[in-house]
Amino acid sequence: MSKEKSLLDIRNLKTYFYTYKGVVKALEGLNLRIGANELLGLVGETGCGKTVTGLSILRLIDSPGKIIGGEIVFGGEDLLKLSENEMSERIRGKMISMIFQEPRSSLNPTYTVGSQISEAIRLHQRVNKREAFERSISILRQTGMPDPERIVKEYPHELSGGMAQRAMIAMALSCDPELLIADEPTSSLDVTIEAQILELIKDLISKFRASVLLITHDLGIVAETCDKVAVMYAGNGIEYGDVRDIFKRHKHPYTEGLLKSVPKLKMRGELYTIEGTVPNLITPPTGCRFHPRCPEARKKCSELKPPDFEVEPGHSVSCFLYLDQEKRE
Amino acid sequence: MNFRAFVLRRLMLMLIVLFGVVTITFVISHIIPADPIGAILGPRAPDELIEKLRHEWGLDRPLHEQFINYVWNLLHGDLGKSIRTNRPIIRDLMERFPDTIELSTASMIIAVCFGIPLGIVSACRKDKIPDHVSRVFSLFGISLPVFWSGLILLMIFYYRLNWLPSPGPYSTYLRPPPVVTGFISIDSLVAGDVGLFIDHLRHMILPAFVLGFSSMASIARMTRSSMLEVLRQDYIKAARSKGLKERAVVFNHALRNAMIPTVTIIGLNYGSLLEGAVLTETIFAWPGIGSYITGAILYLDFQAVMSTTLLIAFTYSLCNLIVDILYAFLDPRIKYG
Amino acid sequence: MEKSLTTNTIVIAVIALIVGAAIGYVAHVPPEAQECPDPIIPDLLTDPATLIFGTDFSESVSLDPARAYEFWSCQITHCLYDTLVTFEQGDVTEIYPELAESWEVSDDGRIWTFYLRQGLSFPSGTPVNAEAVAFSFNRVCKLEQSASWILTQFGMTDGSTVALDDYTVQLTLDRKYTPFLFLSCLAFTTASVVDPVVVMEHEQDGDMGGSWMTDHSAGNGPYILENWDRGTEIVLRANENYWKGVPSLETILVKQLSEPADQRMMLERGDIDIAWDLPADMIDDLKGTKGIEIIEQPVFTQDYIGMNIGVEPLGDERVRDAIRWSIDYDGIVNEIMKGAAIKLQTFIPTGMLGYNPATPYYQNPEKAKELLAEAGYPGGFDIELAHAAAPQSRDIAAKIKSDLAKSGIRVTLAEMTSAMMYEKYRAQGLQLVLGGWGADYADPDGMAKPFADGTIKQLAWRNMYLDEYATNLTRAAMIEMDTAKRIEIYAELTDYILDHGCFAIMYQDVHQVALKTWVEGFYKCPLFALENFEEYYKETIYVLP
Amino acid sequence: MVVGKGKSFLKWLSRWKTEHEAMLDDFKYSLHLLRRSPLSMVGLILISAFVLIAILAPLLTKYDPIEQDLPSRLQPPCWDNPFGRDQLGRDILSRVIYGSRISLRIGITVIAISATTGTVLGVVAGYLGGIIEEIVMRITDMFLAFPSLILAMAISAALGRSLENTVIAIGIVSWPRYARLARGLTLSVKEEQFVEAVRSLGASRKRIIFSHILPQCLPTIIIQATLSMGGIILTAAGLGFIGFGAEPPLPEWGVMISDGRNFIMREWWVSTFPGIAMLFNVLGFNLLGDGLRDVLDPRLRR
Repeated sequence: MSKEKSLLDIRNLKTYFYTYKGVVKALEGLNLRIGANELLGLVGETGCGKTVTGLSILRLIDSPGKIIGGEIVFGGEDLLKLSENEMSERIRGKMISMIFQEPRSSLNPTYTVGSQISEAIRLHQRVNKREAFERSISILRQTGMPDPERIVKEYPHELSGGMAQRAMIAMALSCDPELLIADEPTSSLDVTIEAQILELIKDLISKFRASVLLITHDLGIVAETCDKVAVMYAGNGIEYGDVRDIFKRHKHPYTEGLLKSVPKLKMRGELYTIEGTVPNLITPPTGCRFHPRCPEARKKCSELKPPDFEVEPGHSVSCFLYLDQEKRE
Repeated sequence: MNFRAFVLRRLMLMLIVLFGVVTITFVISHIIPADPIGAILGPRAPDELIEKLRHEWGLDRPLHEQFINYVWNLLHGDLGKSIRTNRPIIRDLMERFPDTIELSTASMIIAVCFGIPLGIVSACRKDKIPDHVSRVFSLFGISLPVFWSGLILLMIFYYRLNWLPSPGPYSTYLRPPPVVTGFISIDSLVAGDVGLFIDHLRHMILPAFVLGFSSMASIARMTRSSMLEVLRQDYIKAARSKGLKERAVVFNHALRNAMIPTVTIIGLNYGSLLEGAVLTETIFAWPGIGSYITGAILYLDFQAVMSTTLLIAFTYSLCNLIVDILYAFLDPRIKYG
Repeated sequence: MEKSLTTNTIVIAVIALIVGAAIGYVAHVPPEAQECPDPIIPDLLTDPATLIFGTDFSESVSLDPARAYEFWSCQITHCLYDTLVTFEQGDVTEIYPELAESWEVSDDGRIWTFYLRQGLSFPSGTPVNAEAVAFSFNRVCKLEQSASWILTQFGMTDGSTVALDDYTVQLTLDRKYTPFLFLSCLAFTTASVVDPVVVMEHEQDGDMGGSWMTDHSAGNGPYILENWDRGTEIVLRANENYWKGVPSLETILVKQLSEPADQRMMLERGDIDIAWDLPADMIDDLKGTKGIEIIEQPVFTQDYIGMNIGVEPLGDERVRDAIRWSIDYDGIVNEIMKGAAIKLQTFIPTGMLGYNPATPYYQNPEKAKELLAEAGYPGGFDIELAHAAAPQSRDIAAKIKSDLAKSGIRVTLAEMTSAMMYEKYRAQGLQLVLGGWGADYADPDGMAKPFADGTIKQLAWRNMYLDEYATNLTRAAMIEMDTAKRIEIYAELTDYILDHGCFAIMYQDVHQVALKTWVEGFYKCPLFALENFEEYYKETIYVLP
Repeated sequence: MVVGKGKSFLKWLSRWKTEHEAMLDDFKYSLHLLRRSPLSMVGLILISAFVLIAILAPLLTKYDPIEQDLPSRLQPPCWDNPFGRDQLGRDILSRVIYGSRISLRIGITVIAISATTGTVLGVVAGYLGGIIEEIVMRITDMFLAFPSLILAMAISAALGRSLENTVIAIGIVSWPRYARLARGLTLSVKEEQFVEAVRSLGASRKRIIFSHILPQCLPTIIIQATLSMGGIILTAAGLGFIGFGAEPPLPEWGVMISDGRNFIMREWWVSTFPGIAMLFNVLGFNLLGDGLRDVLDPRLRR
């Protein structure tokens, strides 16, 4: 898989938040790869740094947060090395765009939907107001928005959550970006809408030939939509691989627990829960951050941080359990 | 409820409030065991005369009667006659009110022009030096007694440097324009006297600044805090993620939303400027209602006091109403109809 | 953060210093170049035909002679109307004819006949004749407004004035009065002669033009009222065919400037020609300023401490004396009033007939204590001193408080708006009062009645002072025809009140006016509001060719 | 002291601590934020300086603030009296120092009057709603629509000039603000779950209002109070200027300034020093209030 060129390559990313209680190490050496036209699901418990990852990619972390190390290589250049100007002119909205959890609150209440979409368009393409407006209508139509001519003239508060999210997607895709970061795009919507939106994202990106980083805590969604999955725990990526690999032949004890704790039909007995609680990221556990909760923890785990082991092509785990396995190969 | 109903309801409430204001003023001004006649005639006048005039002005009648009379006339649009100026109060107010309006409008313009930028600056540079400087600057405005700072400024800019003209609405050697609207600025233009117009504006600078300085602080403060709040919203992040430049984010997306609460403050302040004028007008020899009502209170000219307070209260409530209506236009989420 | 904290502190400290320094500097260095208007700067150019007063006329109510009673309304009225008789050049001991050429009084002194100057007419064309005079006087008596009592006190009523023929008018009084007393009242603005036709044209529901006259003029005086904007100014235009000759000042502007500081700045800057009411200390500063001259004139107003006989222990003469002995008259006159007053302890001021220069009292706490001890108050007593809400009276009251404290009298100050103070005073409801009194007319009777006669509801009465002896003397003086005898009576009366009255008279006001040196012919009349503006003129040396 | 007592006290304290941990943390956090905002620290320093001066006044002054000395009247600043003497020869320094007592007294008493009445009325109105709310709020509107300075003038004209009456006058004009504020807060708090919870537990109205809703409103009320301190002092000064306000010879700054303005052209020190004193006092309160608002405002804190 290392041969196959990757669109985005995050290496050893460190993002800290300097609060008065102490430094919150939200991301501690995160590695992540997204290939072209690939749908990567980023899963993990709330507070494990999924959203921070998304924002870090676009460098939208505002104080007291700060990206203090690592690289985010996108299309061959390190985003962390770009100037604010370059970021906003070349990357944000043009190459990489993002949609958020709360569609309605992420649209400016005082502007019409149309004007907000066309604003995005006019930012990155030299077209006049009218054209931009036309385009925003057409793109809204592509998002399957009923009667876009009317919608463009409406204000966000007049839209339903689903419609608002459609509008957001339209806005995000308006300058056909290469990467779309979708941060919990459906968690605030009804289940029925959820399916539609996910479908929409799926076929839109195939249409626009973009990649997607789908941030979610819902394994179901991942199973349905994603090609690849990265599991995060407490600011680290702990397992990465194809959907099938992760769901069928997952390696990491945490992934194990995560999957077990998803309720299924015809399930006997009570739901499985992972022992202990999510560690506080100001003073995270040494070594493997999961070891205090890990059923198979060993002495070593508490001492040093496990590297990524490629247990099989395109499937890597950071856990000492697989130290030997890799040796064998 | 639709817009019309909303406005009507508000007007109704306004009437109630105004009636309350009149009542309160009446009660307070009649607690004083004295009356204008004695005040105006001073110690030299013989008592018989005072008794006679009291009767003539109906001041010897029982209070409730006087009150009912006043309100009755009020309902017929008659503000009564001022004992002090011996003229219909409406005439006095027509003479004075425009000047006050001119002054407070000018100072509000100043306050807004300074206050909002200051607010923006300190919001965008929160807890950095620019923030501190602009806050200290604007807070100075509400930390000085105007009657003092006014005099000092006069001494510096008029008396010593002679950059700005004397106190008073226009230079002593100029004659006022023929009264059309009562607003000297407008009348002078109507009369085609540009010189006078400019002179009038120059005379307005100092008092307007002194007066406006005081409401500048609250405007800046409100702009700042609402700006800070807005900048934390999702749609600001979204705007950034679109690739908007920071200034574009601030001015196109943040400011507009931040203005909504600021407008309220502006409206409220305008109302309070009218009375802030009381002190400023005295220092700058400005012929507005400020000096008028002060005199009226000192001479216990009840009817004048009541009518003037009524006028001010009315303007104030009107400002509030206008602000609420403005809301509908600024914030699409609010709909009266 | 520590850094920015200190920087902030520094910033503020610096600002403080700047403020202080600026004020100090501005206040210290007198601005240069105000001695004469600089012809280059047109707005400093003085117009020889216009005289600009800076003053506070906000108390003025009406310019109707029947109503005008405050200083500026009387002063303006005096410019708008002529009277039968008048004073000249600020000499108020001598009556001169104005509209009347001559007059005679019947033997019983009740009937006065005036022979009018012929051929005069009002601007409207109405002749100034006996009709007009009769109308004016009867009007005042009928309206019974603020100022009417000046005439009605002589028993004049609506109809007691009749025109015998075109130029002869006859006034009937209720009894005989000493001529100067009556004539000096006729010289007062209340006795102005108004244009009957114009006035009646503007009558509204029987007010005889009252409300119209409030801010319009209908007289044949040297000036005509052009405009009175209560907030800003009174504008007077010269009467083009004034029978004494057209005044040299075409326009007189009286500007409303309640702040003395404003008046002073504008005077020095040349925006006004005369600053009418500056406090003593400002006058003191201005002395010796180039281009500004100070005119000082003792006027017929005096400030006193009234002692209410009805209040324990003021009823005791010794206690009143003790108070007289504890006041530091010199301190007040020389330090606080600083030239705005001269010492006076009797009720007839300098410049008035029968002036009594006696000033026996001075601050002597020991004597005061003795007297208090005799009176049975060795430990002193508590008392309240009422005074008006004005910086000057505030200071004097504070001074008195500390003076009386020296002789063991504990004073609490009660500052009131004049409205409340007068109200209580009229109801005899004050204990000690810091009051002022101004004569309406030049005759000493105008002082004797209030200060000595407890039978009329005036100052003496308000302090519950009733003394038969004093009353009789006052009445005797009022009807005494022989001036020399009157003077004797008043000497006796003033001395009596000085020691036995209910007042501690402190000083006589000196009106100090600051004016540009280019104002000529200015004199200050000692009597209330009788300046003759028509006699002023301006040097024209500063005018551009 | 008795050991047992101390022990029990300590026990109580620790229990209290544990019970109110969240609150304490919140408080600590606020303090931290406050310490991080230099302006409010400056304000705090200014205010505490004035409080200190007010307390130590007798120690700091060489002269009696109301003792007159006409011969040395209007004497310019010198070593002996650094701020000079006023028109009655009183030492301005000591007047300014004692003046800080008066202005603090005015500020505090007024707030005590207006804030308490206003808040209670507002909270009760907001919680009970219905006709009571209507009435209270209409009255509030009336007073708000009133030009406050003019109302204050009228009141003190009616009551006569004295410090107490000034306080009363300003108190009367400044309670409605709190009422409106408190009502608004109450309405929002009322909706929150915990109130519902408490009600469902069957707590009495009185208890809900005073021990659950009121505490929630306090921070904002406190900000308002601090912010209005400056305004109050200025209003008092304004009254003094017009001829009401504290009675002479009390060394009230406003009166000193306005009486001194007749000397401002030459004897500038008479009004300048009280002026500067007032400037800093008011500025102090405004700075602190401004900072507090930043810290306690739930919308702004993070």
